[in-house]
Amino acid sequence: MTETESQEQAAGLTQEGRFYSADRLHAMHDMMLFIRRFEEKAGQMYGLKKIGGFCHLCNGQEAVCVGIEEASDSNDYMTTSYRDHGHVLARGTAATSVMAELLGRAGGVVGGKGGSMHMFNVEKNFAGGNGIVGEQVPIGIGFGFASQYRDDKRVSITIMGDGGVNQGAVYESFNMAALWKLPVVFVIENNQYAMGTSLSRASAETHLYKRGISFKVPGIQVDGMDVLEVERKMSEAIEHARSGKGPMIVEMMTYRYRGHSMSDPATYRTRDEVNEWRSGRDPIVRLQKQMIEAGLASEAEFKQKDKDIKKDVAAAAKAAEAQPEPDLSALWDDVLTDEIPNAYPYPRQVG
Amino acid sequence: MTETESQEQAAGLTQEGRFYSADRLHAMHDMMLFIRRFEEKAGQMYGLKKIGGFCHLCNGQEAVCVGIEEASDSNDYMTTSYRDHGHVLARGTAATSVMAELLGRAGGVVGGKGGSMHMFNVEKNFAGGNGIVGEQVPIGIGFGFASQYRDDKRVSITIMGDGGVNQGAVYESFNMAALWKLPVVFVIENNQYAMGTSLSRASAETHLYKRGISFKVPGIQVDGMDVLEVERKMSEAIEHARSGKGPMIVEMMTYRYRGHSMSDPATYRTRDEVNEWRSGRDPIVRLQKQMIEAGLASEAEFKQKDKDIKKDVAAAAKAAEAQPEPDLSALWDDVLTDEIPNAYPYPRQVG
Amino acid sequence: MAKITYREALNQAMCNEMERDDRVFLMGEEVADYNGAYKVSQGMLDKFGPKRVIDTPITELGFAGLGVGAAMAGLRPIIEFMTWNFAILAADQIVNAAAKMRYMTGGQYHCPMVFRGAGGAAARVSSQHSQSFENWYANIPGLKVVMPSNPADAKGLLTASIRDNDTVIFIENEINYGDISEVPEGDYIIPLGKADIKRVGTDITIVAHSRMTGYALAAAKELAKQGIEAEVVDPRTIRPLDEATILASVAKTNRALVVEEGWRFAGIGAEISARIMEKGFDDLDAPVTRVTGKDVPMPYAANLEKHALPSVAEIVEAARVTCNRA
Amino acid sequence: MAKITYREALNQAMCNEMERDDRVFLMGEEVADYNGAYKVSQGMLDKFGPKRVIDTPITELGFAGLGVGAAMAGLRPIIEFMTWNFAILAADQIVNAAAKMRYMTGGQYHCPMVFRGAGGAAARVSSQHSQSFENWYANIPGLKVVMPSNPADAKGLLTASIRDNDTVIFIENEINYGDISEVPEGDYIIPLGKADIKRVGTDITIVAHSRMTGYALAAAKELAKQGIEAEVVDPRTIRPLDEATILASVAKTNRALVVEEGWRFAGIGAEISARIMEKGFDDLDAPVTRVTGKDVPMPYAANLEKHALPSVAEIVEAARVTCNRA
Ligand SMILES: Cc1ncc(C[n+]2csc(CCOP(=O)(O)OP(=O)(O)O)c2C)c(N)n1
Ligand SMILES: Cc1ncc(C[n+]2csc(CCOP(=O)(O)OP(=O)(O)O)c2C)c(N)n1
Ligand SMILES: [Mg+2]
Ligand SMILES: [Mg+2]
Repeated sequence: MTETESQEQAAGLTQEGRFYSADRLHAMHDMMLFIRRFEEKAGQMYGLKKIGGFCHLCNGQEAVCVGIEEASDSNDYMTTSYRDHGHVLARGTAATSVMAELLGRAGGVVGGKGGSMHMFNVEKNFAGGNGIVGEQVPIGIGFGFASQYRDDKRVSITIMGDGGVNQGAVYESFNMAALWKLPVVFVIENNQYAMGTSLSRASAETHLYKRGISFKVPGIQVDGMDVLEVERKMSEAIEHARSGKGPMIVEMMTYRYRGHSMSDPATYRTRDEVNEWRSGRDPIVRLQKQMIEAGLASEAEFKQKDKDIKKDVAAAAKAAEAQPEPDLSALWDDVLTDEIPNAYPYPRQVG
Repeated sequence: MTETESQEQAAGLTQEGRFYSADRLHAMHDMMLFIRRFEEKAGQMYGLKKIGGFCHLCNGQEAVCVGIEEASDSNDYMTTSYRDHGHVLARGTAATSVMAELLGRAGGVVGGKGGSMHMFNVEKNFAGGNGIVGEQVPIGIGFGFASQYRDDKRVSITIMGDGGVNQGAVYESFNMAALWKLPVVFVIENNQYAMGTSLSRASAETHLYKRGISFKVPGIQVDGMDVLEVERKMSEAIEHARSGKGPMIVEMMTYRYRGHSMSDPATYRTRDEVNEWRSGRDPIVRLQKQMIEAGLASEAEFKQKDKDIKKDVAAAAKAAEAQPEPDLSALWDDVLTDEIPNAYPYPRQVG
Repeated sequence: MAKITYREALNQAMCNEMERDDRVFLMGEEVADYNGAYKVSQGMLDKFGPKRVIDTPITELGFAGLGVGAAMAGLRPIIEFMTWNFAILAADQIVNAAAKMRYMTGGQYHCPMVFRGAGGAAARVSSQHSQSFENWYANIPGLKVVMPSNPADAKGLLTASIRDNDTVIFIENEINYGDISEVPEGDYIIPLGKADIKRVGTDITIVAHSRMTGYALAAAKELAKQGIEAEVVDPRTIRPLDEATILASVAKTNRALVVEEGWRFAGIGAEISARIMEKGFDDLDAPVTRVTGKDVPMPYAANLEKHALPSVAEIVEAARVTCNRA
Repeated sequence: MAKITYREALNQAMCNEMERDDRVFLMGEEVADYNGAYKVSQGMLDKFGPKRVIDTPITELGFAGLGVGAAMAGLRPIIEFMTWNFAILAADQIVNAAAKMRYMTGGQYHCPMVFRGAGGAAARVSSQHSQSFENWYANIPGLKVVMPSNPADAKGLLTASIRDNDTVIFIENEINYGDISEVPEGDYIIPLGKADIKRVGTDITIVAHSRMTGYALAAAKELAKQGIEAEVVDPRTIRPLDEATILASVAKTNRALVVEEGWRFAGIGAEISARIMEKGFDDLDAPVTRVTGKDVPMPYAANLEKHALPSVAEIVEAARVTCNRA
């Protein structure tokens, strides 16, 4: 999103020299809160066994999702891991289709074929949703390569976790991206755990923004619980990449409030640690405070908003649930693009 | 090799505070020269079509092979790529068995099954000879892991090329080695080309000793054309690893005089560049000069030695050629260790 | 005999072998602190300490290769892949290093180690997490491939695999982890390379491994009601394949059906069918048929997933066709 | 028609398609400056410049994934693996990303790209460099697998593969690179999924692909001298397999032999044998036989290597046995 507002007249707040209009702040806030409530709803639906398989929630990490989206252009490519609900929503995907995907319904964002881990939205340039840890990183530089090939100035935002960052493919990608100055911003969502493994038990260098030094990829560390800082720093990184200076790493310090997936009780973290992040650094509470202090909103307004959003989420869930499962014939669709007549050797009926 | 010589009495020379006895210098020289002549012989045999497939010579890199061997203990593990003739010889393998391997003979160091790329010698703790670029690096940290597991203070010397260093597995290995302080010395033979690709066309960071920074693996750069410097710096690195301080990277600046393999005319390098290394920095000539200057040998002596070595190499080649090919039944040997009676479904005859 | 789960049976095998042989260690993602992503290594960190039960970074190629090197140095690694889907990243170390090490070194080095983890489809985990790769590994000389279908086999086969001096690809099944049945206590070994007749029958041979063995047994029950007595053969070891047991069964029943969860093209069923063709052709009263996973990536939606997998009904139907009773 | 090499035929196909469609680019190790490790891309850097003919670092997983992303973004990558032995490092991107992308995204993204390079055994390059992986990739829904056996097929099939909107695994053969024969000039397309009868015969069907097609033709010549007329079918596209052509041939000859250079267990021969079992059983006068690479890693020694590979004599012998003439 570029700033089109006229700074002089509009209400808003300025941070580190950057002006955010009230409208924009509200939009960021609302999207974060929407993601929060959406994930809670997904958790509930999982508890009710309406969602199956693996389901990775991003509560706590909303500022990362929203800040990146705010900083990027809608033409920019984005690719991430299986922890993708927040990103696909922030990119502007209808909540109903995301929830329908979680429920395995025909109207799901990928027709019910992918589920929680495989959200994609080509119209929003969101190449989501990759289940093999690290897999999206070479793919991400591929989008950057395409942009450079066509010289169309699109940046590829390539997101990975603090566990994923150890995969060898990441360094192959850092090297190629730096060597060819590909327009890629590598985002590391450092929520400090990869499943039950804390950062320091898996990484010799725990300052993940330094993981590019050996490949001449510059890196910065960002408070991923501050949506405005995320927006600013991502804007800088994207500008760096877009201007032809090559890739950059942005390490987002963040935290997931829930376990790794729905089956994980997360006993490897202390209650104190979780509380410190949840109550002390929550990105939504933080932005609300800032907005109230700046006189841009009131507590009551936020309460009302929360009610509205909860209602919206509930409505989306209801609409999703009302959808049918995919038609059984969909089993055979989209395996190939160019089918070869009569080449299919097995009867394609189901059952 | 540890220094058992008494420094006071013996003839020798001192460099950077380290004393090298005349005997030791002669041994290093002779081994380098032996490798040089061996490789030349291998080149000839290839020309005569007595050696088949890929054959990667290491002429020019002899100081790396010999200096590493001098610095290491015979119990230390060593693993490297397909460019392995020099290393397996330096480790003390009989030249006849190495040449027999190149010729695909029964008495080859791996019975004729591996050829040029797959030299192994378990008695010398040489785990050779790996053909997939980068493959030996995780294997190398596995040897280091075993040493740490048994606490037997053996160091794993894990050698790779300037092209191999880009493989993702290398960084997975750096990270684990640093995280667990495994006793590993990563040696990068930087001969500045990976096949026809020069370093700067493949690597964003061309100072390869810095490739561990992002993983907290310290690195040093060494003149790989100076066998004494290689010996000293490798000794330091091995001591570092052996003492429990974890892994270290040693980048050896070196050069291969020949093409990548026998089929490579190496037109991607200028004649000037090759000459600069061959005439200006040759490791054998350099050591000879130093020894002559120190009064430890004469030009005539070296000439005689060269004749002797050439004879030895010719004799080894002759002995190797005299060997039979492996027995055809060997085709079926050593696929498995624990064969399961009657489980083999196909007739095992050949032809 | 105590009734325990498939998961506990695997755990017992590993614990027994680690007590017996201090060269054995377990390494993988979440195997230690977390007690295993699927709790197969429950309690092992407490029992054996962090030197022998080791959590790794998420670097499959790296730690598989570490295991190869450690095996070459004389240890006996058990390398856990959280699932075999992720092991594809490590295929180079398995296929190019471990499988070939003995041959390529003329017998000097070998890799006595077990690569293990969950294979096949779990429930609703979609395309990247629901795959069967046993045919890939079974194609490779130098590897043994083992797939237990029940708790007792899990214990006996894993024990044998850890003691084996070759590289064993040990593929478990996530859906089976909670299955409970009787498992011999103490040392219990099932030699590799021996199929097991899980049900005796006379009319058709159904060959099925891993989770599909249970499906085949359920189908056999249904078929019996319809007057068809199926013999269910579980190969247990995929490579080397105990073809003698399969062929003997087919010689008796004259009909065969192979069931596998994986994809059909060049799968295990193809191999077994081809073997029966080659060595049991004259015994056959009807062509060998295959029931396999549908030839699509695994979809997430419950109804699609169900239809992508082989079903008991499909096995029954295929058996009836093979018996000319459809 | 001009006589050109298999290598030149591939080069022509790539050059034509790159002229035709500026979304097509070639990337891989040594493809540009060095003109290809096996000179398949000779002259292409000069012709198309460094933007479209790109040398990579030795990072197969990374640049395969880069290709996947570029294809998703609308380009049409040709990713060269110096050999398919090294592609094993990239298998995750091929199998988990490219093959599944269309399905997993509900049709939103797809990967129109070609992964190509030399497969099978070259000469004397030992175990890690002499492998056939076509059965691995043919197992995977979402992939097409193409293997030309002569220069004209090389050109026609590579052209079709580049134009195809799916991910094509295009496996060449190093030994064949120097083969010379007539190749149509200009645009020349052989549709994927069509087998080719390379020799007409009446007594036995020999199915053989890639380098083995030549072996089968040589064997057929020898067999003819012995009064056996073999029909040689080259599938050309391994997946999807043109089973109709194979079955029609078997319906005529009533006997079949499958030849492949790769290992036997769950190989292409197993699949073809199983298909003939399923759909041509009643046509068979004898069981389908297989001649395959021996079940060992490839040894280096000349005599061992020779015996590890299928030979014309073995094909002749197996055909005679299958025809009850041994
Ligand atoms: C290659 C691979 N190995 C293992 C897994 C299983 N797995 C799924 S998520 C995960 C942890 C990843 O942690 P991190 O990268 O920090 O991301 P986060 O879940 O914290 O967002 C693991 C080990 C996988 N999906 N892929
Ligand atoms: C994974 C893999 N990719 C490609 C190759 C082909 N190849 C063999 S050697 C080589 C170059 C390696 O260069 P470098 O690491 O610098 O070692 P050097 O040959 O200079 O000793 C390549 C690309 C291979 N063997 N393995
Ligand atoms: Mg994390
Ligand atoms: Mg090099």
